[in-house]
Amino acid sequence: MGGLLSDAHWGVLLILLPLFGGLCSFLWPGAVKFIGLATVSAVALSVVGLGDQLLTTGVYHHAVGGWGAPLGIDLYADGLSLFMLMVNALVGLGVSIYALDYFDQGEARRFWPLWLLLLGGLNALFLSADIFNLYVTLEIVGLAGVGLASLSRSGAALDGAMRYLMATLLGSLCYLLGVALLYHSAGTVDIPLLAERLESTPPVWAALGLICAGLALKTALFPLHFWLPKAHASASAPVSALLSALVVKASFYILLRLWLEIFSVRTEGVDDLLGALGMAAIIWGSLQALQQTRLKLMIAYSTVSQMGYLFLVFPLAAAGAFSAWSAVAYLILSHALAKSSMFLVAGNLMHFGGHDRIADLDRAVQRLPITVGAFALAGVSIMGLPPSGGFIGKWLLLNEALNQGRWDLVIVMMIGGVLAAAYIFKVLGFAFTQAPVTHEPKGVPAIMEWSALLLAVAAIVLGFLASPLMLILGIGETVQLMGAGQ
Amino acid sequence: MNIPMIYALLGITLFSVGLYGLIVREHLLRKILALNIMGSGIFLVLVALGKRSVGDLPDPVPHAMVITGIVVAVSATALALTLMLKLVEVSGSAVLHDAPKERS
Amino acid sequence: MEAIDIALGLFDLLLVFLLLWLAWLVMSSEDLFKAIVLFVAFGLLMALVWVRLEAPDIALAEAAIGAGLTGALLMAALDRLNAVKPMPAAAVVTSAKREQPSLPSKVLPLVALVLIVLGLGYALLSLPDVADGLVPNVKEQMAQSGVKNPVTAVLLNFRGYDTLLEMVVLLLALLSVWSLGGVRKLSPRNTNPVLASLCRVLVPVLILVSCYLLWVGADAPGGAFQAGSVLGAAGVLLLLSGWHVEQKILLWPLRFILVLGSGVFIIIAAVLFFTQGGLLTYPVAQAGWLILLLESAATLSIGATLAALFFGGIPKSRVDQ
Amino acid sequence: MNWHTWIPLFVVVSSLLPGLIIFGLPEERVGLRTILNLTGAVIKLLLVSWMIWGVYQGDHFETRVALLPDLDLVLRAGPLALFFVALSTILWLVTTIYAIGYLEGSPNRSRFFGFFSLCVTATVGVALAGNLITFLLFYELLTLATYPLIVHRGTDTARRAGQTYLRYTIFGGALILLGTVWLYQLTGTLEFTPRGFLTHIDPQHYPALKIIFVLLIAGLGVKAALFPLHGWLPQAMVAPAPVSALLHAVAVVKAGAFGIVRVVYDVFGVEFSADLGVTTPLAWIAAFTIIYGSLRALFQDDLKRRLAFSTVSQVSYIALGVAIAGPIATIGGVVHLVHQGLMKITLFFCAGNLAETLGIHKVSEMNGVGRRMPWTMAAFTVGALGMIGAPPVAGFISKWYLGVGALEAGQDWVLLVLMGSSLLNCAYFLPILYSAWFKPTPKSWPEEHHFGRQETAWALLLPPLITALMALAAGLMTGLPFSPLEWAKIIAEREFYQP
Repeated sequence: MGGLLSDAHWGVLLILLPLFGGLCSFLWPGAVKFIGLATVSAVALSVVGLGDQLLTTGVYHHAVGGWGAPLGIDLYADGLSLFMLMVNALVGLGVSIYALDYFDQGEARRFWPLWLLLLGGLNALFLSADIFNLYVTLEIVGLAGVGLASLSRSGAALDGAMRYLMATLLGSLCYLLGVALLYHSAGTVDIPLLAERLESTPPVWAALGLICAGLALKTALFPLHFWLPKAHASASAPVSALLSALVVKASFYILLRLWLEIFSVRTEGVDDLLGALGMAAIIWGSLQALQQTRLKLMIAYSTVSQMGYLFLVFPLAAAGAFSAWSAVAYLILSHALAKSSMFLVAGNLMHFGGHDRIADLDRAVQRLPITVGAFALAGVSIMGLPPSGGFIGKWLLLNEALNQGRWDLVIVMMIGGVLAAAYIFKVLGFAFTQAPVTHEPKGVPAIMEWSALLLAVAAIVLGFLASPLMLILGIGETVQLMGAGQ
Repeated sequence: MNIPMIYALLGITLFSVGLYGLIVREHLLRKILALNIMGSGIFLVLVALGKRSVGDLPDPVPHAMVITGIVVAVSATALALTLMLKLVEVSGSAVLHDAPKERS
Repeated sequence: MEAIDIALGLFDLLLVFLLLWLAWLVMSSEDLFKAIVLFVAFGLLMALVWVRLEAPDIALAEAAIGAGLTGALLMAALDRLNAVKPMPAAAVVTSAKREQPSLPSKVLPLVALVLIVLGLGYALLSLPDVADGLVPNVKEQMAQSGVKNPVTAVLLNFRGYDTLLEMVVLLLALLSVWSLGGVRKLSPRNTNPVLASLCRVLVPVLILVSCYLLWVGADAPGGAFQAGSVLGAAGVLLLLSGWHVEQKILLWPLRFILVLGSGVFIIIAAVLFFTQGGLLTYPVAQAGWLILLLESAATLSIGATLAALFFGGIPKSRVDQ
Repeated sequence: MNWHTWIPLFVVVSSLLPGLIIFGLPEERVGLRTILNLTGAVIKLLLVSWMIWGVYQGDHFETRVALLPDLDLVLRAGPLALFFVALSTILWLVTTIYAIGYLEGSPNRSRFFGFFSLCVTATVGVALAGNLITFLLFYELLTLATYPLIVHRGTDTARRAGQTYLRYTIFGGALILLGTVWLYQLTGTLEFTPRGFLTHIDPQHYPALKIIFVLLIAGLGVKAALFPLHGWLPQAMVAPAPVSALLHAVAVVKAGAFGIVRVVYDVFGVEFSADLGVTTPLAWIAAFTIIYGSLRALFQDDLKRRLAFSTVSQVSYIALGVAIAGPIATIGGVVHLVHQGLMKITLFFCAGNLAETLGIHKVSEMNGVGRRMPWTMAAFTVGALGMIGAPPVAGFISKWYLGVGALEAGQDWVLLVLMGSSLLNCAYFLPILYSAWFKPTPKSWPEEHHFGRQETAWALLLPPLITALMALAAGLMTGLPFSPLEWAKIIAEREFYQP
């Protein structure tokens, strides 16, 4: 509560700016691109501001309306929240720049308001300390996601969006019932207060099950991933990038946050179940990715597999909380950058050749070297090869797994890396082939090529920024609140 | 067992019936109905359990949450219905084909 | 007293069984039209339940939105669905026939259903019988809230931030619907003269009711959502009666009204943030009229949005070609 | 600011930067590309010379950057590192000249030279790596940088060869990663230390250490083409000749062999490895690979494939020398790192010349080629004789020290392996030399190109001559202060005799 009047509240700006920008872009369709880019840039600057603030003053707390929990809603930001906001800002900026040239005028007018409101919802989500408020932000994210997924209005996109809508609504409802049970068990929806008050009772267990199931469905954890490939693969490229990089991470973040703050001490078996499903996701997703003949489907299945890595945090968090979740946070950031880059690359290739059949990518290397380079660099991070953010995350996670003697996790992670290499190099191999040109290629605007490359380069550069980023992740009391470890 | 608890139990039963319908029925309109029934069930749980307070006033916080929830539900329903109509227009079917419902 | 309690108890039980039965029918009946009608009935009974649970605010919202608007949306959707498909009845029946599941896939979900009910039921029953929730906190702060209706206080003050985001959800639903492009117009049989003349009477009444609900919300059941949904219902009636909206209204003014609710909310939040140092921190003296201002804007937006959602497609305007 | 802390980084950057710029150059900027390439190579050579001189004087060169809170990226110029760096720098310069000549007029040269530079960057990084994680980083980078070179031609065979190469190397990389993490778990450090950093470890971890050793050696063995992990190497022959030269002599294969040296000496330590009992199996595998590779080479008609199997055989000399675990054998193994490089690159340059000038790809087409291309074949002869181990070419020195070292370590069976291998070397090289010099010239060559008065282009002819002369020099002038042998002795001394 301290410093209510003293500090700059970058956190509040992070929520209000994109929402306001979204409304403005809806009111002035002629200026969507300008409004959009200005808003996203301002959000990125605010994230920097928030980071600076957190590094100097520690955790950010803001009681909305001045009421404070339990009656009011609290905003809260620590290292983990900041990290997720950084993901938003970085990926958001990259994809926004790409979108400038990707959409025609009509699509741009529909894209920008939805995307800016999505950004506002995501920022609000990462800043919230209130599980009911999180529900509302989840709905913003979900509905905006569906709107974006159906943006191209093609049959496949509508089908994918419909599956996504069903899954996301069901997930939200399960989560909401869990929230209801928690509220009536503890008389509060504030996360820190819940952590203090909750005991291991049947309703809490039921809530845990419902919340885990609902959020796992939204995060597309195997075997609840069935909706993801179609939804992510059939959307427009920038949308796929946003969905895969940001939207699935949002629900995972909530799960992780609740786990660390509330559930971790009372979960025999559930952690191992989530871990086992994560392992299954890694293997299954990779194998599916390997079998795909369409690039975008392959990338989407790769997301299924990569989300699996994140769930390995749960079996590890009990014994080594910070080292486990910081590794996963690193994976989230690097996967977001790399995966968004990959979808943008897919967009470029489709724009260029009119299709995304992997076996027909002939001469892509010669004709779109920057795009293929972006794919390769992003691939390095996805495979977890050094030097890349993906490697650092995997290294940290492997370390923790070995530390706890979890050989099952270690082996699955190794296999996952090898399989990822297999599906990524399958694409690259075909990109080098020299079949005769069969169609009239369409030029790809430079902005679209370079924004994809920049995102991929960022994923690589992450490999060298571990020390400062770990410092950022360490901000806050997540560990202390849990009262475990450290 | 008191009356509010009976309503709360009704709530979870409605939630489950809706879930059942969502999984078993294929027509999208039916799935949308199912989601709405699930939502009503959850709202019931929220409000009914809020009547356990000793005083004269039932807990107003769940009431506010439910009003929020109802608005969210109608928004989502409207979007789902439009999406369904567009899908039918394009594909001619109000059923998601080869829907992998075995895992829902 | 005793007798009334018993009668009410029996009434409660009757309601419970009716609701269960209706829910089951909505899920299981083969005819979609029937399912929708039953669903509307379900919504009306739910409104009764809310009254029984001393939640009149929700009862109003449920009656207007849950039963009324959702029902209208569903009906309109079915109407359009049938218009798309040449033989709707046959199609529905065939799709029902195709659903012939094998025995295990029929039984397994049922078993799961029973298990979930039992599990969650056990969880509910092990909750303590008495819990105050946030009642004491609300009571303690009511004086500072600027209104007398506790639900309104929670919605617009204590948890006003939720409501801000919720307005965004509503707008997002509309943006997504518009983004999908137009849907087929309702078939002309809906525009009959009886309805039109009925509208001429009903719409002004509804608008009055809406204003009343908005005003009274500060002290008694009612408020922006109920008022907005009544306003939305008026809009739906107008649309059903074949009301043609002026082209120029559809450009700026409509969009302006649609974002008014969330826009005013955000602007007030920002202004309060910079003057009071807190997001949505109302000065106690000004809380009352600030809430009324927010509610008025929200009512207009909710009404317009709900009507627009019912309309479905994006109104033809030059902006979006 | 101390220059010594930055020079190792500059050595890496001196090829990375030109490489990155070259990627962006348009295809037709041949002149600028050549200047960039050569400038980078010369600067690197100068920097390396400086470091060699400095290390000789007892200076320390170390770049250290934090990678993780408790783990650094370290580039350090020790004697062993410089040994390998010097080899790759010199051979890079030569190979660049050769590649410029070889690829003249072919498409996608910017891409080629870009990856070529990245490849050398990775090799130099592997050499200078001061701990296991830095090593791993550059080792994987090497995998990624060589892949585009192997598939450069874009044919289906090239694509398949690339896939095979990746299948092996990615798998190998995963093994090394696993071994590295595990080691880090047990010890909390990965810093290369003379005589290893494991001596103080609790004996209860010895079984785990054995598995880690197997993981690391297996991972490195992929690139070093240890049997049975050598399968990718002959297939990778589809790549252009300079790439083969680079793969076999400088970069990939050598990185694997060098890694084995590092792991045995600076991670486990020779004595500790011997105590663990892991060196003897390694010696057996190496010995088997030597014989196996030679036997396979005997039956290849395709010249490059024959050379490839010869590489499989020859590189294992290095592993063998290390695994014998004695000081003199160490000298033999380590010095072979350089000697094999010089000789094998000569042979591949020559094979490339034959293919480019006369369209000769097979051994059976080489009749009388010595008369048509005397200079090329002279260089080839030097390389081949060196491989056999005939004095005074450098290969003799390696085999001599290996043999003496084996006797000193009491592993007499190694002599049999060496003799058997030399005989086999004779059997697959001498017939080539015979037919090239003494058989009559055919009426026409498969596909002849003319290059003025010379037998072939200058850029193609000079590099093999230079490397052949160097191979001779390395065998003749072993007593000079900076000869490979002297340097290898310093390395062995450090490992065995220093307190």
